[in-house]
Amino acid sequence: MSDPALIEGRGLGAVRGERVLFQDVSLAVQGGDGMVLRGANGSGKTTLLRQLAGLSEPQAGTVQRTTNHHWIGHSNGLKPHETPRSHLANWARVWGSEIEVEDVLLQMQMHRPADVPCRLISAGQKRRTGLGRLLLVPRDIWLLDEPFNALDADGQALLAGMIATHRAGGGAVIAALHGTAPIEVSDEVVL
Amino acid sequence: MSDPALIEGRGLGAVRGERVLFQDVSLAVQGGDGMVLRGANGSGKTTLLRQLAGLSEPQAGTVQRTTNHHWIGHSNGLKPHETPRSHLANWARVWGSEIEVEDVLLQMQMHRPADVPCRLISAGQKRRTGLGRLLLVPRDIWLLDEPFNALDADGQALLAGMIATHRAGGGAVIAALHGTAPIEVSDEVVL
Amino acid sequence: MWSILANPHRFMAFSRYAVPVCYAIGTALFGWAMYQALWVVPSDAYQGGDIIRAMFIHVPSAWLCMGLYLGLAGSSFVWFIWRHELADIAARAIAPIGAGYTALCLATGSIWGKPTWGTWWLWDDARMMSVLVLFFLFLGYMALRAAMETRQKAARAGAILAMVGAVNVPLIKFSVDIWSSLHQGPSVIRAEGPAMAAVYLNPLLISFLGQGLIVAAMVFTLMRAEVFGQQADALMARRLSEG
Amino acid sequence: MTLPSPLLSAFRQALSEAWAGGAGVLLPFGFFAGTAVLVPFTMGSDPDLLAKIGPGVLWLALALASLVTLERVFQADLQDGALDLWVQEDGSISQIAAVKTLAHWLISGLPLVLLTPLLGMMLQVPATQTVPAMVAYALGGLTFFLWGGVAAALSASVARGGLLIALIALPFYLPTVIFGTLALDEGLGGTSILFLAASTLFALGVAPAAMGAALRLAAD
Amino acid sequence: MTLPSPLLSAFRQALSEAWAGGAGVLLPFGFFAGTAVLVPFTMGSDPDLLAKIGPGVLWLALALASLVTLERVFQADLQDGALDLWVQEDGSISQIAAVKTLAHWLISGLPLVLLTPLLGMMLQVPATQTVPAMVAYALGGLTFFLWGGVAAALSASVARGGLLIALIALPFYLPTVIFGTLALDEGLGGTSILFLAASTLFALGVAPAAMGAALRLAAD
Ligand code: HEM
Ligand SMILES: Nc1ncnc2c1ncn2[C@@H]1O[C@H](COP(=O)(O)OP(=O)(O)OP(=O)(O)O)[C@@H](O)[C@H]1O
Ligand SMILES: Nc1ncnc2c1ncn2[C@@H]1O[C@H](COP(=O)(O)OP(=O)(O)OP(=O)(O)O)[C@@H](O)[C@H]1O
Ligand SMILES: [Mg+2]
Ligand SMILES: [Mg+2]
Repeated sequence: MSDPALIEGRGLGAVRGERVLFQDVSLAVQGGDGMVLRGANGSGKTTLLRQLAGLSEPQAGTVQRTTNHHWIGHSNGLKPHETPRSHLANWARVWGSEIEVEDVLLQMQMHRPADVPCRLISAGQKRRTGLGRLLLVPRDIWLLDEPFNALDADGQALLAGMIATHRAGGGAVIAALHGTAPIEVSDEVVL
Repeated sequence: MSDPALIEGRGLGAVRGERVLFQDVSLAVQGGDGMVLRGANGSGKTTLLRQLAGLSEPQAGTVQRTTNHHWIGHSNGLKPHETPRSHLANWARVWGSEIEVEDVLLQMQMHRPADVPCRLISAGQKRRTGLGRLLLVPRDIWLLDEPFNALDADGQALLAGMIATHRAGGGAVIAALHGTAPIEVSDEVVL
Repeated sequence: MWSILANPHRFMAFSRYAVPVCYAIGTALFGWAMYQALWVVPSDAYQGGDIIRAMFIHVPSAWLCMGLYLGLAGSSFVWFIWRHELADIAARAIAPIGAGYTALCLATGSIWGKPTWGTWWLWDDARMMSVLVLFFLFLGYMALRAAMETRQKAARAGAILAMVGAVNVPLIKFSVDIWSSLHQGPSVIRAEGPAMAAVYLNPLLISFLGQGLIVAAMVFTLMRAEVFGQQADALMARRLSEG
Repeated sequence: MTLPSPLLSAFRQALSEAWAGGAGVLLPFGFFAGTAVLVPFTMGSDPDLLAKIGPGVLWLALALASLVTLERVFQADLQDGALDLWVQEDGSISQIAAVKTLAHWLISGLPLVLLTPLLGMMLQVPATQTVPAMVAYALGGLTFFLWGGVAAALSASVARGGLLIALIALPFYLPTVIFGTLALDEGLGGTSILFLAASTLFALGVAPAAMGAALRLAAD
Repeated sequence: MTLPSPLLSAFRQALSEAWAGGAGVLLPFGFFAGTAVLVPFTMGSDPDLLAKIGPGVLWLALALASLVTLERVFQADLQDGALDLWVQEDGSISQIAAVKTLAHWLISGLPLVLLTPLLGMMLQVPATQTVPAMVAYALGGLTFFLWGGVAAALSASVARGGLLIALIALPFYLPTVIFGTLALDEGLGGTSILFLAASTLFALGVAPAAMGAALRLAAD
């Protein structure tokens, strides 16, 4: 192994109810990698991603992360009363980001509904707002759970572009996906 | 016009905030039709569908439905404590359905997690449970808002098959979709 | 001793014999104490006549319910730090028994209180209130565990609650004590030594010992049932995964 | 009484929802514990005083239970999309709302009523008042839930409008509280209990329609 | 005091959240209206009686406000995915929970304290008790919110565990209620207010860690 892995899982396992969802899953991701998690509905992609993110305790195995990561889950983490602008501005402050929120809104094409409370914006607009967090601070690892859901064609191209740029800059992506991946896949884990 | 339309909207319009989302949208759907609503994120597909379903009052225009309809929105209508089985059984009772819930669960391939509370099942399993309602009672109109979201390849094929059968039996579908439609499109409305 | 018992197999081997032995000795001691209490000990006019006989259940149950909470908090701590499966099993077994004993203490106390103080219940009595609160701690602990999805989560949630509760118990006790009290002060466990006639003291201590052994036996029984249950689950899971 | 099947199902679903929430079993305990511990400490344990405030404490508890419970129910229905499904059951959303209210009252209100004798003992309510008290609490509680449901439905689309609800519901609670308190004194032979029953009937007649309209608005 | 930026942001966000919820402006009003209307009707308007129960009613209101508020906050954080984001801010989830609790206390607890003179007038609390009462309610309310936060965090992953929360939180509220009630009688010179302050400090020390652990569990 030349590079040390940015994130590495060894012998991961998950049990839900009486059922073993997966076991003995090992994976490692280096800078530039784009790993895709595949599997049928309910096969455990979300569960595995949450273990990698440290959100869930693995029932077996260990996870090692060398750097910080971004997390985009099935839900976007938006409060009903927040606006896209206030959401991004808040997380920019939390992470001590220097970036202009205005730029992020523009890049995500969310400048028009930027001041509409999130309970009123459309599903795709919610997703774009959540994805906007990826641009606030550079973090090497992106953990994305079905990130292309609810996006229109433009939005999918936009996200694919963001991922490509991120990987070109030495970042890594692990994404759970259904269907054809709009990104270049370097590695696949099938659950 | 030979057949009377199952559902017909005339001169529909929606205003949100200061903005006109769409105006003068007229559409009519006959038995066997599969109409697809297209448009960028936030263009008003969900809004239009809700007007057609009678969930939202149109700011302009009128909607006429000749028969009953099924509604599948962005959220699936599941309670956290319900199980897929109890959810379907409940709506079967509400609608006076004769069908066996067990069969619906099998058809949606939800028999395995049928007794796990909905807050614990995966995103795709939630969607399959919601879609299962379509099979409980036959209704001529299906209004579907991005119904393929969160489904795996099998699930998408399954839904496409359900839609095809429904249309073959004289039903109509109006669906908001992004990307390539996995169904045969008879008519398209672009917002 | 605990490090030996931390191994489930050794625990099972040990408790297999310990349970019947504890039951036997405990019942014998408790039986003797009850015989003394009901037929031998003279009635005490000052403490409400024959009702003083309730003391031989009331006081041991009071001590035991406090002891059981300490046990609960202790095993929760062990589980939280070292994740010894058996510590969680112990905590889980202690809770219902603790709640039961707390209820017993409350019940015997109020039965005793009716003739002596003329009321079943006193709102501003410090002891009564702190025992009631202990009862709620046990109930809350059990309700919380019951509400969680998985055993692992129930254990984590329960441990957090039991530990925080343990830190808070002295504060509760202290606050309640400065409030006011009708209940008599300690007359057995105190710095100057017991201030109680031997006719009362001996059966009381024996009753405590006997009930303590019975409680231990009950806890072990519940723990054994749990270990068996888990072994059965594991077996079932293996069968399922094999086909 | 044979309910049409959608109503019966709504009822069953609401029952299981209320039960699964844990509120069913725990509300009486929680409330019991709450009064048992907090009231005497904060207000003193003088039996005369307790006898005076006891019935009032129970009214407050019922009022709170009704407000807190229904707010959550409708808010949750709105967020998880279940409201959309119910609203489309043509014309019957009012009845469905009524039936759901009833179910939640059964689970969260009635147990308090059933515990009245026990609480009454603790709070020194005279034994002769127990039966009239239970009737009054049962009727009054149901009325609270109905009006509370209207307020909850009205503010369902406002993010966490809990206190808006309290403000809207309060005026409606007032007649119930007045008749209920009087009924406790007068007993079952008095006229107040009739007025109380009348106010319950009135609520049963008016509240469901209002709830239905408010829920339609919330779904829009 | 300069807070590190994540904490400050969590604080600002929680403030705006509490405010947007409407609870901020309305809680004192709602409560004010509620007590003003319900208490005299149900418990009588005898000034002596009101003077006795007035402080107790305020304690109860603070206790309820703390329970209801924080339950929603954590439950909502869990459902909309915001909890996932906070849990990953390494190691600081305890501090963030503490800061959020503080913000919600500021918005939902403190206004009640500030209204004390007015409510006290209505409930016949003697004027000399006003200042000690305000201090006691401020300290006591904060303690309520801290322990209530632990209970709420513990039951956040349970569907609508509102009453579980009440059951869990009660024992922890007891010392505060006792010291607080005593402090009202003794005034600022007494020792009880010191004990009350000590119990608040104690809660500040212990509760955040417990909340953090419980929230991590809820996210799992
Ligand atoms: C529900 C009501 C009561 C409760 C909750 C209660 C609780 C307790 C507790 C917790 C203890 C152990 C205290 C310690 O060792 O520090 C205790 C001891 C004792 N109680 Fe009670 N009690 C109640 C009623 C009564 C009554 C009515 C009497 C008799 C008048 C009584 C007589 C005693 C005696 C003699 C002791 C032993 C004290 C000692 O030697 O430490 N209790 N009770
Ligand atoms: N208590 C439980 N008992 C049984 N099964 C459970 C329990 N909790 C969770 N599960 C199962 O665990 C699995 C969790 O899967 P997960 O959410 O990780 O799937 P996923 O691969 O992300 O699916 P999707 O593509 O639908 O998002 C589901 O199959 C669910 O039914
Ligand atoms: N109060 C408001 N002020 C301004 N704009 C609003 C307001 N309420 C809603 N909107 C806008 O109305 C639109 C609603 O769109 P709708 O949800 O119908 O979109 P959609 O076509 O379904 O999009 P998606 O593909 O993302 O699901 C959004 O663009 C939203 O920003
Ligand atoms: Mg998933
Ligand atoms: Mg949409």
